[in-house]
Amino acid sequence: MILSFDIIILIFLIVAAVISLNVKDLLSSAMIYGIYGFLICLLWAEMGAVDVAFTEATVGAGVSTVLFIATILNTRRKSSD
Amino acid sequence: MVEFFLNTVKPHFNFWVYVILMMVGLWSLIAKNNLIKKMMGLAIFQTAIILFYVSLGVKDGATIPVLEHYGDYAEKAEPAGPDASKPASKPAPNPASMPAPAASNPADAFANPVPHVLMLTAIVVGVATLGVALALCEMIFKEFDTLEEDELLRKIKALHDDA
Amino acid sequence: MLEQLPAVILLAPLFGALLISLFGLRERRACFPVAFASLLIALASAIGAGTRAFTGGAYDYFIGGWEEPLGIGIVLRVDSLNGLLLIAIAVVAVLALIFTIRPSSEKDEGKTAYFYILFLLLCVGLFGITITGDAFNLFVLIEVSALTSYGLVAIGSSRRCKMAAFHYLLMGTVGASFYLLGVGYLYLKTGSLNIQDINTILATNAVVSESPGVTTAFILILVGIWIKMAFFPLYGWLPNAYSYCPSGSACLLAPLMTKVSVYVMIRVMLSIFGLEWVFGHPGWSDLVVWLAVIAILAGSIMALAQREIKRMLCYLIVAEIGYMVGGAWLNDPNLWGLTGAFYHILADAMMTLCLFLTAGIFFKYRGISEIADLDGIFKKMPLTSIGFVIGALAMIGVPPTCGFFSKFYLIRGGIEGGQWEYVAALLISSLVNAVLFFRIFEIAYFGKKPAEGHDHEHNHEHEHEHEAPAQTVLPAREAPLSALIPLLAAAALILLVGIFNGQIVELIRVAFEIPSTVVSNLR
Amino acid sequence: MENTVTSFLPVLACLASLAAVPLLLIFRKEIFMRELVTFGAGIAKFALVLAMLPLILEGKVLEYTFVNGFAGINVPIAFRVDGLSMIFALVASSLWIATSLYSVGYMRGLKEHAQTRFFVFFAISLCATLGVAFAGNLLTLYLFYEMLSLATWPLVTHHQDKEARSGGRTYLSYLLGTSIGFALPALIFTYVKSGGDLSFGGAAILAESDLGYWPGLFLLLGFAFGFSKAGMMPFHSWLPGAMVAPTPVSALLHAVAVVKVGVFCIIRVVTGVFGIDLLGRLGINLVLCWIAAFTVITSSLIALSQDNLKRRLAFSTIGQLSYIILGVALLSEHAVAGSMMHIAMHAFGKITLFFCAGAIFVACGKKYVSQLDGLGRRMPVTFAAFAIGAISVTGLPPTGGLLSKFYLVWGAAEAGQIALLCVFLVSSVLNGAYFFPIVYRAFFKPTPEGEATTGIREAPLACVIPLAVTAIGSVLLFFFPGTLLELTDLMVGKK
Amino acid sequence: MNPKIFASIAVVITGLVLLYGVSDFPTFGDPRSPANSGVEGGAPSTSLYYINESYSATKVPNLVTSVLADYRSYDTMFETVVVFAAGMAIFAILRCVGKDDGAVVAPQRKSSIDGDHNRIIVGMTCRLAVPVVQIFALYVIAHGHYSPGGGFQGGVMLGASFILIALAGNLEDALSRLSERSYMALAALGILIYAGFGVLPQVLGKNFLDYGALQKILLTDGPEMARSHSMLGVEIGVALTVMSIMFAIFANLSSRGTLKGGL
Repeated sequence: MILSFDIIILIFLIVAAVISLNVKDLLSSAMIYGIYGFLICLLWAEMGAVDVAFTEATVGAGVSTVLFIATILNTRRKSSD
Repeated sequence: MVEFFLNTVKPHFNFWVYVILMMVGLWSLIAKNNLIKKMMGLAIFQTAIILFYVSLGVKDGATIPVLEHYGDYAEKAEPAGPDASKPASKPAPNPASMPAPAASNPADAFANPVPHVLMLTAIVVGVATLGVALALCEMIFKEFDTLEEDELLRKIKALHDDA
Repeated sequence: MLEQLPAVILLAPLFGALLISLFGLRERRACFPVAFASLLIALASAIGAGTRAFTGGAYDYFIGGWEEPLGIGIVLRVDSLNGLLLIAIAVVAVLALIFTIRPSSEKDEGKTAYFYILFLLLCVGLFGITITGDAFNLFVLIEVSALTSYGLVAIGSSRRCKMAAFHYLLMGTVGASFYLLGVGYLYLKTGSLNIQDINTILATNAVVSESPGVTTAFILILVGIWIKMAFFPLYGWLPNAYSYCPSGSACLLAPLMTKVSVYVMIRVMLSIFGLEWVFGHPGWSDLVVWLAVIAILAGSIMALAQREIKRMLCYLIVAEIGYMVGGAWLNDPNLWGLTGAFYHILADAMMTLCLFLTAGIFFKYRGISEIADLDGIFKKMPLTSIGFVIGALAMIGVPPTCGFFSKFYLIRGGIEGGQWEYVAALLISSLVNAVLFFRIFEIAYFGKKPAEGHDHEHNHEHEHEHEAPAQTVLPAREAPLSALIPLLAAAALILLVGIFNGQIVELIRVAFEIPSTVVSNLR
Repeated sequence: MENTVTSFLPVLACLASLAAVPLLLIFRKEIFMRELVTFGAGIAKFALVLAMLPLILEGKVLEYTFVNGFAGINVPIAFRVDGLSMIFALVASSLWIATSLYSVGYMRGLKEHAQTRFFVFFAISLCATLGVAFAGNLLTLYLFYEMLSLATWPLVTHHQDKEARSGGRTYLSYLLGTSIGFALPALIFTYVKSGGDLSFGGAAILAESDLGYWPGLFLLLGFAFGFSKAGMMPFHSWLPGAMVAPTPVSALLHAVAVVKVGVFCIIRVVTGVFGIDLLGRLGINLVLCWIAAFTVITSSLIALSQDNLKRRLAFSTIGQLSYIILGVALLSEHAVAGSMMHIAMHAFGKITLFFCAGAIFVACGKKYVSQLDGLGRRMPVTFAAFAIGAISVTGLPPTGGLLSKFYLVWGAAEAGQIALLCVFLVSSVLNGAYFFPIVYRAFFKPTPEGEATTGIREAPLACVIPLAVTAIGSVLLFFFPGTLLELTDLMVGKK
Repeated sequence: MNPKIFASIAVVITGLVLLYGVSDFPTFGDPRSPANSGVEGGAPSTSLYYINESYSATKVPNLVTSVLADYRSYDTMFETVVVFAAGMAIFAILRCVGKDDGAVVAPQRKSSIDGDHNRIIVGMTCRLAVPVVQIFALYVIAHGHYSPGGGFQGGVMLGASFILIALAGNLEDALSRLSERSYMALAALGILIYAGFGVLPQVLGKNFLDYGALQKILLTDGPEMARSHSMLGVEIGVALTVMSIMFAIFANLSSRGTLKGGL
């Protein structure tokens, strides 16, 4: 575990989270959520939690993003906030 | 400021970040107006908890919890090695093979697997909840043709007044 | 084979659900029998496991045979507390299932199979929560029950139930996450997930038990469970969720979900942290009891303001939650408050089942949802009315129904703990209940427009002379058996739980390891 | 403690009327059979009560206990019969027979609806009344007390019209509200205070407890207002409201059963829960005394101004009930005896008056005092009985009312409460003042012209016989009070 | 109340409580922390036990897999049940059986990856990619004992392969390969396999999920290998359920429960 690497990823995490929550276009915010997922999976690989990283990469980043997108395409893309 | 960071924040940096992430998620969960945004906030909220758990299991200089070269490890750890004759259905921990926490504890070579196991469960639970919530969002959109909470409440109130 | 019973309790409904999902989609008529059989098996094994605990004391069931060191595997622990609760859950589930034989108009035909699968899985979750001895496993099972209940709420066809389910989901997930976080803090401080193990560590190691981390863990867990049980400031989701969901679901959700969460709270206070630790913090008890007082009053008053039957009952549930939380937190050395709280879990499960069944019957077979439309229902549906009256009297707390005795124990705890505000709130809310239900009785008994003054009673309703007695039994207009059997069974249970409260309370006291002073000695 | 006999009789006596319920439901079509069942039950009940009398007179106490009834709170369902409960049970069960005869006549005369329901709930409430009378501990008492409140609601609201609805609403809100709001906490407080013992046997429950002045006062008032069936002000106004009920109901329940249950409970509380000594030591009985005295005077004054006959009777009842409470609260031997007697005396007198009011209503549909001019000459029997009842309630010879009032006044003098003694005398005068004008009007005033004098005659026989019987009964009680005195002596001598 | 203000208050309070708890955490990455090695003076924590003993008891080098599928297999079973329940809930909410209201169905797009030349590139890429993905998923499942991976990851990847088909072409392509009836059956079957591995030991007189009892049936030498093999079976069960439910969720979400058209 490399602390500096750790800290950098964590900061990126917060940034990604805040952005994905504040983009008005839901589709792009879903994409940024996917980025967030991959960042966090990277973080866990780096922390030595490989299984969790694997699961996060498939479930958290992969499938949930796809589900978000499916829903957004079926409902409405714009959001008021 | 700097020494505050070095003394207080740095040793717990992950924990601070998890708190921040959690607050971001919680805030958007409550304050956001769009249901899908709320769900994103919820997802981030859950990943923050997962981050907390995984940070528990981290050991400095430890490798992933997979006993790659069990042989070498076993020689380091327990001279006898794992004897298969032991009734393993109920493996009684003989104190010799389980050294009390000491600096040279070979078990420190591996990260703590328990939080990882728990978090596998938590991740899957999270995605399951997400699926249900998104399905509900679609139905709500089908019923009321919007996902903005204020409009929804207005329409529901109108519905209630009609009834 | 008997020692396998704790596992069988969960496995029976699980296999039932799997069978339905394998065959039920094609063969809709097979759904109910499978579900019924599996729940009967669960009930039988619950009674078996419970009686073993009642007679032989608490015992463990080690999943996967991982016995020691303690906490490497997952252990199911049955003592007389959750033995009682297991039986209660099974009984309520069976009765609520019988009520759903007739597919009601509000449930889409094509969704019958899904409904039964979710129903059974919810039972699995509740059984698991009740019986497990592992803090994290508790979380997983909370999620099982939560996800199924979201589905059960949203399965209805009413337009509002989806939104209600969504809010329920948000609140429920946040609550479960807080619980998970609290368990994480505990794991961080104690390095264990097994409830007994944590308890021993906290009891023996003062350094750990004093630390802020453990306190935070307790607060997080408590808040999480309060959200799940709709305790006062966090009750917002409950009324919509329970009043807009189909009656079949309501009859299972309303009696069980909140009660089981209360049980989880009691279990956390009792078995994880230990009562000494919890009550060792001055001021906590008073704070929570005051919250409970506000909950009771607010629930009762809001119930007064409702026009729909189901919504009124929902707000009554909020008030009842206040009873139980406050009772469990009463600062009473003899733990009468805690006893009363747990006894009230069982009693309230029965009462709520009874009342929601009647509300379901009124809605399903007469299309009545407003209180005002109940005029003259006593004459139209006498048997249903009997069940309704018994449930209502139990809510008010009229002896010898179980409601009276739970109030008795709770008030005794309040008096012995010297927390008079709680006693007052309890009495006020029972008065409010009396007003509520007798308002309904009036409507149901008089009918909407009464005859004008009995001065001219020579010509007054003369034709009723021979009709009125004949109306006491009208099978033609009465609800069908599938609805009456569970209702009357629930009413009978209310009376039984009330009359045999002595034995039940002795079992509860045994679980608290307090010398039970309730044996009747005659002068 | 005194020699007790375990006997199942009280339970049987209590359940006798309950056993009639299924029969009534079966025979809901055959009116004759239905009324026969009612009579049978009443007579059986009375016989069972009588069967207990000799044992009681020997100074024994009958007890029966369902052991694991309410084992949970260390208080079983217990039945216990002593002199006091015997007085009450005798009065209630004997008057039920008369009332059922009367109500047959009344209901038939007015062609009431839903008669089966009427008789069924009548039987249930009688069961509850005897249950209160025979209750062996405070919890059982409370149980039957609530049962009575609930069972009489359908009777009060029998007519199911607006008036009945509002009357029933007041009725239940007062009775349930006070019993849940005051009596239940007082009960539980007693339970906690006495270490989980509520039974009446032997010494008083709180006799040796360390009760302070204020807690004791609050507890006493909690009970006194909690059992608001006793109609003590300010919780009295349900009684006039409940007069919308059919007259037999008012007669039995609101002149005898229900209200007397209230005072009975208070007597039980004073003697069985606190005990004379404790009350005397704390001196809190005077508070009760003065509330009761206030009620006596005020209600009598209100009664003077009432024109509706039944309402006037109702307020007179309130006053008489407070007589009884006042007598008990005086704590002196003869006062207690007098109040116990007054239960019986007032019951006979007041039920006669109510029967008469009902008979007048059946005969000519008149409800107001001002309408009664000259009726006495057409309905001599009714008004003769009315006069006797009035005399008895006022407390003049030759009626039983004299005895009880005599004892009460004696007790007041004994306790040295001259002011309260005056209260008795003044209220007697007031009683006379609001009763005798009615008799005078009926007999001596000329019938107002322009009123249909024809067609007005005595009410049907089924109405007249009971009121004659009860009137005679209240006279007989004056000449043969023996049994009654023995019973009261049992109770008083016991202390 | 304005939700933003309310949210801010709630967030601040919660954050303070959490930081209060954080304040006395052990240093990040400390091997001596109670979670990693038990409280001071107390028994060593379970994680040490797993690291030291689990290999000799289960012959599975990947600690996570052994803990997940054996020591805490009860959790894992209910985690699978959670997925199953979520699937059922979604069907109950979305799936409109029989009647499909035309307003909802998206216009049928002329784009299938089988024999449709409009989008030849996407179709071909997808046809090439899917088998690779599935093979790798099977490897992940089977190799979970020795390397990161296992039932969940593999199952999700299998499901993702079908989702890929649905995305590249349209939903019918995917449904023609994994129809509704079959994914319902597979989902139930997966949990049946899991629970079956739990119930068999009960039949043999041991406790629920006590794989060690299966050595007679699995014909292994010693209970350790029996545990190892049973874990493989359990992972397969998990994979089946997760795969079918993941795909089913996507199918229902993308077609609003009509299983027609899709995105």
